[in-house]
Amino acid sequence: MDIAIKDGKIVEKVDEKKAEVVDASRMIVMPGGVDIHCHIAGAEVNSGRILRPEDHFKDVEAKTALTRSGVGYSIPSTFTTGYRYSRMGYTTVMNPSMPPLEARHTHEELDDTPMVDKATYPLLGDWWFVLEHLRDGLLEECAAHVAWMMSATKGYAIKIVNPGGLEAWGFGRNVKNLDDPVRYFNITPREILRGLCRVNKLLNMPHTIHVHTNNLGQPGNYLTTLETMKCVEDLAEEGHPAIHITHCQFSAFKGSDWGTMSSGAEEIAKYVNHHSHVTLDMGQVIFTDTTTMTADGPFQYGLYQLSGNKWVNHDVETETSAGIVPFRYKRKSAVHATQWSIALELALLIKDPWKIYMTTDHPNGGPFTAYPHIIAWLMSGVARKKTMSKISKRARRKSLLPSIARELGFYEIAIVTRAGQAKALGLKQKGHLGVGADADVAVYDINPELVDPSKKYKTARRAFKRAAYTIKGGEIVVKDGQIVRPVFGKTFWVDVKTSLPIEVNDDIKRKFREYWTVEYENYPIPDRFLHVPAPIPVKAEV
Amino acid sequence: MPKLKVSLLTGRTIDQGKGKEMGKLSKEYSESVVICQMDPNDMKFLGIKESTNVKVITDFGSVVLKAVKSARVPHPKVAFIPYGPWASLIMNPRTHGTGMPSMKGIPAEIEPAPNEKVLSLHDLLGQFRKEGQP
Amino acid sequence: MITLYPKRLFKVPVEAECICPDVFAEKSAKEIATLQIWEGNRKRTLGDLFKIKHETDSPTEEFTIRICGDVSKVRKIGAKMSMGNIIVEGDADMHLGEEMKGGIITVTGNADSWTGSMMKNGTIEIKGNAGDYIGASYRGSTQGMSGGKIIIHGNAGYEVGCFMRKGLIKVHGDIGRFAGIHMRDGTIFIQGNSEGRAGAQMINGKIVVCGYIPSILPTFTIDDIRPKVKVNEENVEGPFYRFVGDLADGGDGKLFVSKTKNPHLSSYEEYL
Amino acid sequence: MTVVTGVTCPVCGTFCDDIELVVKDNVITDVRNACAMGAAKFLNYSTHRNLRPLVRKNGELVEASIDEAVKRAAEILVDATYPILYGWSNTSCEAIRVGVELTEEVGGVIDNTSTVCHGPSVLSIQDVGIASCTLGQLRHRADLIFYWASNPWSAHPRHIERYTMFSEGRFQKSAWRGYLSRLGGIMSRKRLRRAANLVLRRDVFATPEVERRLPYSMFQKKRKMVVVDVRNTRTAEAADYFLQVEPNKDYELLQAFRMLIRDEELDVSEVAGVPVEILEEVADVMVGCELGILFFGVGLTMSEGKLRNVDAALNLTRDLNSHTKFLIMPMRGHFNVTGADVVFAWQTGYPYAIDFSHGYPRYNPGETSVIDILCRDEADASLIIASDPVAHFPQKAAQNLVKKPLIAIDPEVTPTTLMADVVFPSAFVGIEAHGTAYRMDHVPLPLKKIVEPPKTCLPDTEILQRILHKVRKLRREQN
Repeated sequence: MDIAIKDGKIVEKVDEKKAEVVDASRMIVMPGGVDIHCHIAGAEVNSGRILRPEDHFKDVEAKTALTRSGVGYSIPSTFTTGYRYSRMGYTTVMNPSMPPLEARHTHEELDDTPMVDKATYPLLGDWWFVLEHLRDGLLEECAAHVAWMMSATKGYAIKIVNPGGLEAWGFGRNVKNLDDPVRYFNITPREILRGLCRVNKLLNMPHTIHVHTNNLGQPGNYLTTLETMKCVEDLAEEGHPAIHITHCQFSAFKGSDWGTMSSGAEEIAKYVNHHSHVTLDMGQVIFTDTTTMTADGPFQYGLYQLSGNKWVNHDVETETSAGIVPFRYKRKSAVHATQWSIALELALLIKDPWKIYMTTDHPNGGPFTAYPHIIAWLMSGVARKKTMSKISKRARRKSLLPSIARELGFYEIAIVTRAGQAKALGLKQKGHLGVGADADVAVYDINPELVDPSKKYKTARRAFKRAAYTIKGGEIVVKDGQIVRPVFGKTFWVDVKTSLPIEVNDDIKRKFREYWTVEYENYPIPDRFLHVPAPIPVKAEV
Repeated sequence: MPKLKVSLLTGRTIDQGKGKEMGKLSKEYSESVVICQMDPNDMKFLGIKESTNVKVITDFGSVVLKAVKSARVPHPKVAFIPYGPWASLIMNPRTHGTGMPSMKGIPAEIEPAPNEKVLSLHDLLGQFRKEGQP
Repeated sequence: MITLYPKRLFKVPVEAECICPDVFAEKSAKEIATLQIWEGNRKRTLGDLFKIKHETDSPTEEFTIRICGDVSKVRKIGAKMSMGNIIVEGDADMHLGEEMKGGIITVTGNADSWTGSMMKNGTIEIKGNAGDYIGASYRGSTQGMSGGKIIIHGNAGYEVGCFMRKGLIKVHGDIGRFAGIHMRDGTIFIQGNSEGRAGAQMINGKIVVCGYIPSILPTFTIDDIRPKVKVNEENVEGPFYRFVGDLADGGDGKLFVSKTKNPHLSSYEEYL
Repeated sequence: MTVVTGVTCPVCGTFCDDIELVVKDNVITDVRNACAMGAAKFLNYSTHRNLRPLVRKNGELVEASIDEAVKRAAEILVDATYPILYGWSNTSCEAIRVGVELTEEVGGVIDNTSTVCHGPSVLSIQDVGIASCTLGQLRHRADLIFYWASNPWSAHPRHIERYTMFSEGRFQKSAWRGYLSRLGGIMSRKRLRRAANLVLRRDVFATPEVERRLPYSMFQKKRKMVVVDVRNTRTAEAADYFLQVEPNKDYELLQAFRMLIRDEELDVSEVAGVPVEILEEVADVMVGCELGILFFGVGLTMSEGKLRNVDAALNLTRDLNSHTKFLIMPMRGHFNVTGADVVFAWQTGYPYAIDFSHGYPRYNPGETSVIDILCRDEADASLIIASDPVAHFPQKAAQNLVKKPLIAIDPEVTPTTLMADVVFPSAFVGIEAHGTAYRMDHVPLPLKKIVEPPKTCLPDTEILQRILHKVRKLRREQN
């Protein structure tokens, strides 16, 4: 089968005499990879870079005639991030955590991240405007403000992290469960989740709310996760997801403390298998030295206390918080090995690959460059067994993995690494190779008719590590794992048209001055600030 | 001649900040940075009055400045010079592997120099050129 | 034995990680001359900058590299070496013997900062003075020197043994401030004076100061007076005040300070 | 006449964004809301400036065309084997982005003024981490404010009013009134003292005894401010309590606080000139606050101990978080020094002192930092942008800098431009050119273009792009 490309799009056919021909026979052709959740840009990521010279100095990329220099490892510099994604055949990546006040920073970095299309999600779950409007039952006002925020920050989806917990962290506290009211605001995490889920629907956002649950990283939190999914069950329309639980592995711990910690993957998978309103991503853990970073300030503080490693905290006025702690996942640690197992259990126990996507929550579970390893684990029981034999005995005993025979095929891999992600994101022109799609194509040098990835998982791993070709917007940008043409990607943002946009009067300006330390007019980012802006117009129901 | 051992601080002042924004060649700027703020009792010890020239000497050089009474007393045996080309002449360039020279708390000696002149910016820069260049 | 003679005086930093017995071994003088090094931002070969003389070794002798001439701008000599000898007749620049795993480096002159940083084993001996951050870790890392010996016959600078984990640093002369900062374990033995703040934020390990120290950090507590102290196999005669710290970091490091050279510390005795 | 509102002030790290400018015929005629430094900048910025590029010929700087200057600059950089490109903290992030690319292209060392202000803070953050926040968080929540070795009254004049003591927050009220009444007390005490001096004819100014108890206001449940410094500064006068530390003893004092917070006892009766009783009381106040913040200035980074002073301060605030919420923030000097660190870091992984001589970023302050390189006389050319190292570097470093070919990009005439071999007069960013800059708490804000620059003064971004373009051309020709 031939794929015809013209002007950056996939078309019916082209004039074969004039066209450049890429011979992909005996290879696998997939749409360009899509990553729904990877921290690659912005204040948090960059603080991580500054914090960790020791992370970079042994993984460097020298300047070439075509490419800029940079460093890895767990928090690569921006250019290196773009090149490394592209070399693996990825063409679209989503930066999931942006403090709205520092949105300009995120976009400056995304502009310096070449090779891929990208977008970023503003953190809105603890924004005072949201808390106050939802408390007062002003759903439509809340929606109008969220719409304004999408445009002001050039954002793509509503990100919620430990709802209520981040405001509480302003005074060093946290919330315990979905019904624990947030001090001074008289609102519960449940109300925030339900409120923003409704707002998301009112605004017709392409993606669902993107949720990092309460109690993340704590034993027993799988119950919170089940609660979180349940709490928006009634808000879902048949067949349409209403919530995305991100890096679910970190929210699927059973047990009452670290000694008894075990996997809650079975219960979560069971729930997801019986409901259609949830999508998830894995948050796979890799045994390596990495850098954890989330907006979940209290969680990161806990991780610092646990590890004794260096700790960065960054609270953002009226909006959110953030924390960073370097972390090493060790094979021989029962907890870490269980975490490794949980993510794979989730991916294999959830039957429908359209519901769970492959991520490491880069760099939280490990750097994105480990994706080929995860693919190998998903496709091959032998690969899993091999790693299993090296992990903590206790974790091995408790792991469900040996009882799971399922091995994903190439088709399913294509879903969990691009098609499913694009669909969940509402990116209609991504994740498939149909006519009209963006001409983002990845070609991997592996012959599915000859190679059984279940046995030859190393061959598969190698193939996914270095794309034979990456085609971005119709141009060959990678050949044999080497960048041959540096390109800029687009930055998507959702341009929500509300019937009654917020009126910017003196009142609003005064409120701004009260809440933030910047002037109203300096807050929104103009469209021209982005290198290649790609607004997605959406008509809201308010 | 009396000599006083002090701990030397350099730093910003609001006048230096203002002067800098008016231009490095402005009178306001040079007037704001050719001073050495001292404790009045230390000045008494040296037998000098407001605006008497003093010579400040460290291991790394010496400079003539105008002594002025500090408004932020008491700070016996501590002298303060605003950042600028004059203060730079006597700073400690050693970084001890940190990239940062020492600019505060440098041991120094102050002596009255009523007959010596404060270098003009022009003359000060002229000294730099001497080494190796026309 | 290979002898290197610098062909000229270097002005910009030269980085010559390849000057290392592991790299030279089994190579002819001609091959050695083609090894790549950096002079500032220019790629050069070892032969561009050094005259290389090959002398046949006596079979009993360990592989030896001798450097004659001014290499005070040549960095990373002997980095990562695991065997053999390097003899620098003159001064050496920064990162001498960085991440060294074995062998012996001898410098007849001075060595600059980061000598023996992150080293794991082997011996570095400096006849002259050494710079700052001797036996330290890389920026941001807590992995300082984790074995081996550094012997400095002259003085050493600041933050010697920063994040040190194991091994011995011996300074015959004086030492700058913050010796043993963030030290996790190992021994720093100072025969001369200390400029102060020795043992700051140390968690464990041993620092011995035979000379004068202006003061002890308030976050150390006096523990004992000892007639002598053992440094590796050597017994050092005291008496010494023994302090424990750094308590601000919950540390249990031992700081030995000569009693006779520090009469101003006698007020601590009342706390015993 | 037009009034431009919401202007950001391109002077200090406080980076106020509420300035209003009155503009008439391309001239700023009035400034509202700015401090003395900001007003001085907006009203006088163009008094001492070069209008044309200059190139040194036979020892004299003579006017040249922009193309000629670009060519000369590119030649200097292409010939150099170890050039340094320094400054950056007074220009826009857009210009800095080009600057990093240029440095990479010429295989040089790029460094910004952090190296001589909060560079040591960065080094200790890399050892310890930092618990920090944006400034509004403190306006709303902080009830205990430390200014340690920093004097905002002089260096960041509107910091206290906008973000801390005298700002009105959601959970914390402004302490302005309390200050006014206290100020009355201070003034009358001063008057009394002066009268006593006259009457008694002796100096009542003698060093007062250190009080053994904190003032009552320190124990009240309200906003309070503590200043720790070697001198009694203007800021110290406004504080509820001033703790005077002996010069070069901050490290001991900070570590002693850490010990007290761990409930350990000290074997000494005073630390850094402060009685232990006082330390214990201050430690109690720290532990008992709702949200504390420690702002620290270059008084810590430039005095004896440097990075380790900051190390101790970072550790102190980190330790305090097991009792309450306690945060810390460096008081950054230039309006975009934070931005310079930020841009360097996202492009290279490191915030300052980055060596590209091997084709990829390497970082080791003390080795790759500009003061060290200059003191060891290793650089063979330099490009200085928006900074004045000839005036502010220690003599030895400045001398070695001017010995070698020197390119200066600056809107103003400074000692550095006077000594340079090629001078590009640029447009004032934030007045004559737009861009982005980062406030000391990492909040990015736009720099605005208010008036047109003189035609011969290009924005920094454009000058750098032209040099980069020319460098690439020359290098292609060479190969």
